[in-house]
Amino acid sequence: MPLSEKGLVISNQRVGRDLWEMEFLAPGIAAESKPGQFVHIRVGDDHDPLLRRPLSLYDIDQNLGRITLLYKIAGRGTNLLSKFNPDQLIDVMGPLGKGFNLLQGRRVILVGGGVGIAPLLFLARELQARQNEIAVFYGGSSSDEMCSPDRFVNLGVGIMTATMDGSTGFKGLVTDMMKTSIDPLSIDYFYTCGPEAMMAAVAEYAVQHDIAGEVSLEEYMACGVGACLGCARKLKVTDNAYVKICKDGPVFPMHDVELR
Amino acid sequence: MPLSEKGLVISNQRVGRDLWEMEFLAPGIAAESKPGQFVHIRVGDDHDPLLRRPLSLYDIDQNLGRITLLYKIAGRGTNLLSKFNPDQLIDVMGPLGKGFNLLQGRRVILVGGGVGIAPLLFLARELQARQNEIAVFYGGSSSDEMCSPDRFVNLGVGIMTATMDGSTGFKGLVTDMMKTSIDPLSIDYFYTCGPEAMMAAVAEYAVQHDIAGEVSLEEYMACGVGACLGCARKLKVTDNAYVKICKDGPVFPMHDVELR
Amino acid sequence: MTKEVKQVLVDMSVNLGGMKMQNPIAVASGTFGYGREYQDFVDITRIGAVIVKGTTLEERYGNLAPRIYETPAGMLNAIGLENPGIDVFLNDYLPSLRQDGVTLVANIAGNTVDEYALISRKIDKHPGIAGIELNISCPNVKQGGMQFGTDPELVKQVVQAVKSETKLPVIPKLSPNVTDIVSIAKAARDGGADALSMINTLMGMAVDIERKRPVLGNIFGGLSGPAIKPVALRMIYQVYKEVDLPILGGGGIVNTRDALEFILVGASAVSIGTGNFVNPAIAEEIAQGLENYVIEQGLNGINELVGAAVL
Amino acid sequence: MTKEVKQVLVDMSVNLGGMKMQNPIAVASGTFGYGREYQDFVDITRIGAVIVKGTTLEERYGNLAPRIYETPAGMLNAIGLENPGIDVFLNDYLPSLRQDGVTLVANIAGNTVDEYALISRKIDKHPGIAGIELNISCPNVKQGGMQFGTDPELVKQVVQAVKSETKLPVIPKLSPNVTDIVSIAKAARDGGADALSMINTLMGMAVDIERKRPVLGNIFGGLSGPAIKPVALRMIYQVYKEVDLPILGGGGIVNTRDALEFILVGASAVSIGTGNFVNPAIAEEIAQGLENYVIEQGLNGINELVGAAVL
Ligand SMILES: Cc1cc2nc3c(=O)[nH]c(=O)nc-3n(C[C@H](O)[C@H](O)[C@H](O)COP(=O)(O)OP(=O)(O)OC[C@H]3O[C@@H](n4cnc5c(N)ncnc54)[C@H](O)[C@@H]3O)c2cc1C
Ligand SMILES: Cc1cc2nc3c(=O)[nH]c(=O)nc-3n(C[C@H](O)[C@H](O)[C@H](O)COP(=O)(O)OP(=O)(O)OC[C@H]3O[C@@H](n4cnc5c(N)ncnc54)[C@H](O)[C@@H]3O)c2cc1C
Ligand SMILES: Cc1cc2nc3c(=O)[nH]c(=O)nc-3n(C[C@H](O)[C@H](O)[C@H](O)COP(=O)(O)O)c2cc1C
Ligand SMILES: Cc1cc2nc3c(=O)[nH]c(=O)nc-3n(C[C@H](O)[C@H](O)[C@H](O)COP(=O)(O)O)c2cc1C
Ligand code: FES
Ligand code: FES
Repeated sequence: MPLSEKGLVISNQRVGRDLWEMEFLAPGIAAESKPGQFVHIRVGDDHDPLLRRPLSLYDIDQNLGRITLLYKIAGRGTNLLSKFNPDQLIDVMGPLGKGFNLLQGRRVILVGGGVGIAPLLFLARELQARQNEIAVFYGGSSSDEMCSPDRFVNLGVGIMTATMDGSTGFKGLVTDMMKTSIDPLSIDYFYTCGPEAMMAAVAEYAVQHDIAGEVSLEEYMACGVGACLGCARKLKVTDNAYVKICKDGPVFPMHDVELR
Repeated sequence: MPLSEKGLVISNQRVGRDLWEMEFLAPGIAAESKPGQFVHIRVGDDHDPLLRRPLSLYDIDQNLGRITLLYKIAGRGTNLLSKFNPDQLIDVMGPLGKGFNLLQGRRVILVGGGVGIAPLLFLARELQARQNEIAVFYGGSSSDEMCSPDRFVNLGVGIMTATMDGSTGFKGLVTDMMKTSIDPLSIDYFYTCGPEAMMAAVAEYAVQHDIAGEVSLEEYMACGVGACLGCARKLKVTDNAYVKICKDGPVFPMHDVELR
Repeated sequence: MTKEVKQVLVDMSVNLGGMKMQNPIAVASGTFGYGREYQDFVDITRIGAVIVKGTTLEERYGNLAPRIYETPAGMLNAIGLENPGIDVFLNDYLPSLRQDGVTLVANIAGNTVDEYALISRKIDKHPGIAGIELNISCPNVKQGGMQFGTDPELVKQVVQAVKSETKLPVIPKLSPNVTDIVSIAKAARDGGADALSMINTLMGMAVDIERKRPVLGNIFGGLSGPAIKPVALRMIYQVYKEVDLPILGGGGIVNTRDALEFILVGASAVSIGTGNFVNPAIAEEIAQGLENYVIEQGLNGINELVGAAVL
Repeated sequence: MTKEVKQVLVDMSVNLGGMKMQNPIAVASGTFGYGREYQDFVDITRIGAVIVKGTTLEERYGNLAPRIYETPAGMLNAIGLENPGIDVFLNDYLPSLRQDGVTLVANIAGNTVDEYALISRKIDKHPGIAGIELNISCPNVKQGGMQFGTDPELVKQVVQAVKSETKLPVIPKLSPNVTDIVSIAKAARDGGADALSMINTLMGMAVDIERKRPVLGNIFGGLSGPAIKPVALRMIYQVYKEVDLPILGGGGIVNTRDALEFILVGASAVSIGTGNFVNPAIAEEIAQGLENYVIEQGLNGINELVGAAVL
């Protein structure tokens, strides 16, 4: 059951050019959290900006009741978030939405682009605990806009990096790197989060090789709980009706989604 | 000439229950400043709160280009002000308005109530430099809501304190203390700033004893420069027309003003 | 203890044109789903009334995305009345909602006067609805919606038609996008309205500079949130002075002080919309905040405050 | 150097219904005094047009204080058209203002159609005014003001009457407090308007909870600032599609991006009001910001952007 909690900020620091990491204690939310779900955060007390901001669960330590977020400063809301200091309280709703399907004992590929890597760390942790074989592909425009792969490495998960400018890892699209690095016959499932063009490339590859998977989508949100019907999106399978990203997603079966 | 300047915050600290003191460097504004004038401050980057907040010049060090403010947390704007940290920049317009008339070699009384003490420190400094004999009367509800009289004492100016709860100094109204402490025949001029009821008591006393003086008024402000006609007030002498507190004041001849 | 005793003495209940509310706080249509969506965050049995999402005769899919966008101290929405249709609502959603003992208000929209009447007749036959809010002010649909709310003659007709189909309190929800809100309110009264709900959203838009096109799929959307509070207060003040009907006031309420402003200009009860998105427990908190205020002020009930600031 | 060269190539000038502006930025009436008040903070010769405080036939003292109040992302004002009267303005204020070479626009308000005409005749006789903005939308005065702006027939009459007295560009300023802004705009066009200015403030109010009475001395005031931007954009979009007149757009502009939004929905030039209070150098900064944008986008002039987001 989701809840509303005042999280206690433990740390909030820059980990890349516009990339920040925040840790806070929110045991109630942490206890309920599953990979792919998100929290909905109030970034200020005033009326401008007004709405909460949705952020994925980057990592969870359920023992400590600790939630870690990875966020990119995209505008005023995330900028305000970066101003939070340790020991401040932060108003958080969560966990919201439906998370990833957690397979057991399979060979899975995780593809993250930019800050879309965020939900994949917690996912990797939980997949690891379920005896899956995991390979992570992480792409970005440049190394200074990416977080360190250490957290994945520390999990014991293989991670390969691609950048458009070649500043680290493979030079080019992460999906191109992935295609040359994996044997489709050995893959059971894809999980992907990032720019839709990237996810579309993953999906295309998956279709070609008849592999299933899941994508995590974004839409502008108000309520985050399915009450406002704001975060609407059409799926291939739903004809004229719209799903709600916040409640029916943000994770959807890869082949149900028309990626743009 | 007033100007707009990015001040560099040097310090910003609590000096009473809801009372704060901020020091910042703004040499251009400091160089032009006269007692009784004010600065108009942008307290945040967002649109809420939207308008600047007017604050009196509490003290000025023209050599260092340093401005000191004394402010009470009255609402969201002043609350945001209290969040400024040293080394941050602060957007300041000033000095605005007309200040106090600076007499020379007279015997003058300064009466401040609550945070209305703010403009009287810089005033005392300048009056001191002009060989006036100065006595300051400072009233408040309770000692924990008042700043320390040290800054006046350090100037070599006599200051007497009154509180409604008797927590420091005389117990009761500052104006009652004043009346029993001074010989009206020996007084040339009054300067006062504080709640209007207090200033009205000073004015009444001044009228009785045929002594002139000046009061500093407040009104809700938008522009601070006479452009919006928002901070309007009727004077006794202006019939139907309104003066503008920001431009024609905030300091007015005591006997021109209908205090409420 | 003392507080406990005092609480018994103050009367927070409201009779809004025949509709009983345990306290003056309603959650606004379209911002609280069908009452279930927020149940993990707020005790819905402590809310004076839950006004459900606008419902039409047939199912509607709503507008293309993006449907919402943040603006300074406000937001735009162009949901387009996505809803499953009145029959599904009454047959599938209502039964379980009734069990909670929540005061449920339907919010209905039609393409024609007859549709409003027909939907109302269906509602009237089902127990469990405490009142009908007539959405004659939705700026986000092509047909019907706002056009009804801007023409006094149509307003009167719609209200009359609905009144003839139901004994439930009928509460037209007025559009602020009009020159003369008082004439619209009077038309609603003349049609037999039991109370007035005001205001719905102001019609607005936003532009995506990068793509050089309107942000919203629907181009225009309804502006809600704190930004519109001054307009809402003004219209309620005007109507309270001229029209003798209880008012359900709202538009930008996000705290107890805001709610008090509305009550002081003449609202008998208030509705909270966008505020739910900011703080999901807001309805409960403001209900409590108002109660505390009434106690502190030594009043007998909230009703004593209604219109107290109207000169 | 490069920038210097490029600047020569882009054309930031605007012809607003016959009124030449060096760039598309005007400062809005009532927010910039008579042009002098802000001169220490901004280079007024770099502003496209300075629209001076609303002027009436006779001197007006204005409304009782409080006259202004802050609201979420906006402010209310009820100045009540305090001004020295048209003769004092023309004889005492204007001569020194002319010398700066600033494009000065008069903003006038009358109690009757004849007063509008009379004031315009006086202005027409004095050199130094580049255009006349007709304030038919002031919500803060008892007589005249907004009531002119909400009735298409009156709008047409006022514009016609003024046009017959002057050869200066005549720019009626429309009130947003109407059901159908397009019909008002058409009436202004039919009366012979050279351009349209939109929008004036939305009518609103605020309540002082402690004193249980309206905050403003005048009870109601005009809402301005970022809060109203979505409404302003929507109305300009609607009018741009239907009425073939250049538009001076404004309402809540506080940065270059805001100004671009207005231009993209059809404003040929923009006016900045409340934004001056927040940042006194805003007009100059946005003029520069737009120029930079035009250069970055590789356009020849600002005019290419006008209406580009209108579908
Ligand atoms: C389910 C979900 C999970 C997300 N997880 C992460 C994450 O882990 N890390 C991360 O950095 N970002 C994440 N995002 C995106 C993040 O929510 C936006 O970047 C953030 O809300 C931008 O707010 P802002 O005020 O900084 O920017 P704004 O100035 O508001 O806008 C900047 C850009 O962000 C977009 N945006 C603004 N608000 C939202 C919103 N509520 N939903 C979606 N997009 C928005 C705008 O369209 C605009 O393009 C997630 C979004 C969703 C929907
Ligand atoms: C010329 C002048 C000099 C001043 N000097 C000082 C000073 O040295 N120290 C100090 O603590 N205070 C001073 N004030 C008062 C100070 O400006 C207000 O307390 C402050 O603006 C409140 O802002 P807020 O957002 O914290 O409160 P809000 O939440 O906005 O309001 C709290 C209270 O302050 C009043 N207020 C809000 N804005 C203004 C405004 N722009 N002008 C006047 N009153 C306002 C409101 O009416 C309300 O009663 C001065 C005011 C003026 C006009
Ligand atoms: C996302 C959203 C959806 C809405 N849907 C409806 C609706 O279906 N029917 C209706 O009458 N009003 C609808 N409204 C208007 C609200 O009920 C309310 O009148 C308006 O938002 C103003 O109040 P607020 O500022 O508290 O949000 C909707 C508002 C929002 C924000
Ligand atoms: C303090 C104040 C005074 C105003 N006075 C006038 C006026 O005299 N005549 C007029 O046509 N508009 C007047 N306006 C309206 C502005 O010119 C402008 O149209 C409005 O504020 C919306 O723009 P903004 O949001 O940029 O402020 C006034 C606005 C303010 C805030
Ligand atoms: S954000 Fe409200 S339904 Fe998804
Ligand atoms: S605050 Fe604008 S005239 Fe004084």
